Amino acid sequence: SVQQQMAIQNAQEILQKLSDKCFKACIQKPGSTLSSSDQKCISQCSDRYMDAWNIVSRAYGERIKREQLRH
Amino acid sequence: SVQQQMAIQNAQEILQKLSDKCFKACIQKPGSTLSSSDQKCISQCSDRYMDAWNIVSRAYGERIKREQLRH
Amino acid sequence: SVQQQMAIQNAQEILQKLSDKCFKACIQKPGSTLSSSDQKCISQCSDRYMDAWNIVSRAYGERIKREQLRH
Amino acid sequence: MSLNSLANDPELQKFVAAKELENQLAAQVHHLTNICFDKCLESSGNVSELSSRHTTCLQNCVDRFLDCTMLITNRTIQRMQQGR
Amino acid sequence: MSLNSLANDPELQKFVAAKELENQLAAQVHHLTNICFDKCLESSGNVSELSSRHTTCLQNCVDRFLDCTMLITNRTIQRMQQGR
Amino acid sequence: MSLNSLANDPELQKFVAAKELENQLAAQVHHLTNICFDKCLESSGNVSELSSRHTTCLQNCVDRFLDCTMLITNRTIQRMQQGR
Repeated sequence: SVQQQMAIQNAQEILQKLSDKCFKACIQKPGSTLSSSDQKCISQCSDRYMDAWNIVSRAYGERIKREQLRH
Repeated sequence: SVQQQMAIQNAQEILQKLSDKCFKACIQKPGSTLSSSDQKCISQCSDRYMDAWNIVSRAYGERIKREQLRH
Repeated sequence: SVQQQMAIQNAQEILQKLSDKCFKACIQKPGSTLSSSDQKCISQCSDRYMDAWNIVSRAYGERIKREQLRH
Repeated sequence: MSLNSLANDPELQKFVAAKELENQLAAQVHHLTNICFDKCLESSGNVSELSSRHTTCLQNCVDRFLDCTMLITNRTIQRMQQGR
Repeated sequence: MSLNSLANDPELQKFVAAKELENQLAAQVHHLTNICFDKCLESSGNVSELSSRHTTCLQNCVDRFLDCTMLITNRTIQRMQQGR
Repeated sequence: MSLNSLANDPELQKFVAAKELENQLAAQVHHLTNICFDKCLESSGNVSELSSRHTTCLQNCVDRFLDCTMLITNRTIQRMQQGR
């Protein structure tokens, strides 16, 4: 369905941004494997990004509601 | 009209770039309001960006004309 | 043909990225001409970027093959 | 149903407009998260859990960014009307 | 008029090509402003008015960026022809 | 051939899917080059030729970036299934 396709596209876009951000933040010199500390850093980075996404999404929704009430 | 739609899209793109640039430049730690110095910084930043846009737009147009004369 | 159009689009995208990257890296204060050292820096920067593009392209192809064998 | 009459179908138009709005809102959330993550979390390195300070910063960041956009939009409209 | 004959209408094609060119030019101006604003103004912090030095820097920035693009384009074409 | 039957033509669909895949792969190569060039070459300033160290760094960069993407994708799917 269109709905599903959009959800997938949406998820792909978050994953792309997450990879970029967390790779840049966690991998200074790319070696021959991801060390366990690299993996920990990436996992934390991506968890925090998803947390941030949820908070931002809620705050944005609330702002839109407030603006609609004002007009 | 198509013309108007393009002008609007054009304006939206400038506004988006402006918000990104001036927010990053002026707001270090987002607080509970925009202080008057934040507002002043944002206003100056956006005025200078629009000035720059006009100068760049003119310089680009002149360059294109010069290139066309050369060929 | 579609194939050609894609190759052209592909080349344009590389050229765009290259210009951005090498201009930012090589031109600190834009003067009234490109000095010969500016030109040397830009040429080197763009050669290295094309080298990198070839290496990345090959490494990515190999990774995809490895992943396909695993599944 | 022909292509033409399909394109003019009011139900379809409403559906497409709603989808586009949804897309725009999702794109804006991506954009805001990207900016506010950098403003509020980047400098604090590896963060094992969001503190209330991070949360407040993220919420303020969304509101201040939208204030900033509104300020700039109004200012730009003014400038245009003055024909500068 | 059918879709097919509409798509082959030379007037429409000219109109679409002109619009596309306009779009490309506008996109290029955005891009150049973005780059040249950072090169010429960023480091000078809050600027209450553009000085002639800023203006010259912006104008040079546009020309040098386009020189840079032409240099790279020519070099890349050469490399491709040498089959490297 | 009508538009409708054309859109359902399996040969055309295969062709379009192959083209789209090609586009996606090319876009991914651009993206990886952009990231890995910065990681592996930026800090070394003007480089007159790629050393074997640069080459190894670029190759590792591609593999580690893809590892990183897979790690994050799996983690995100887990999080979603836990309904967090």
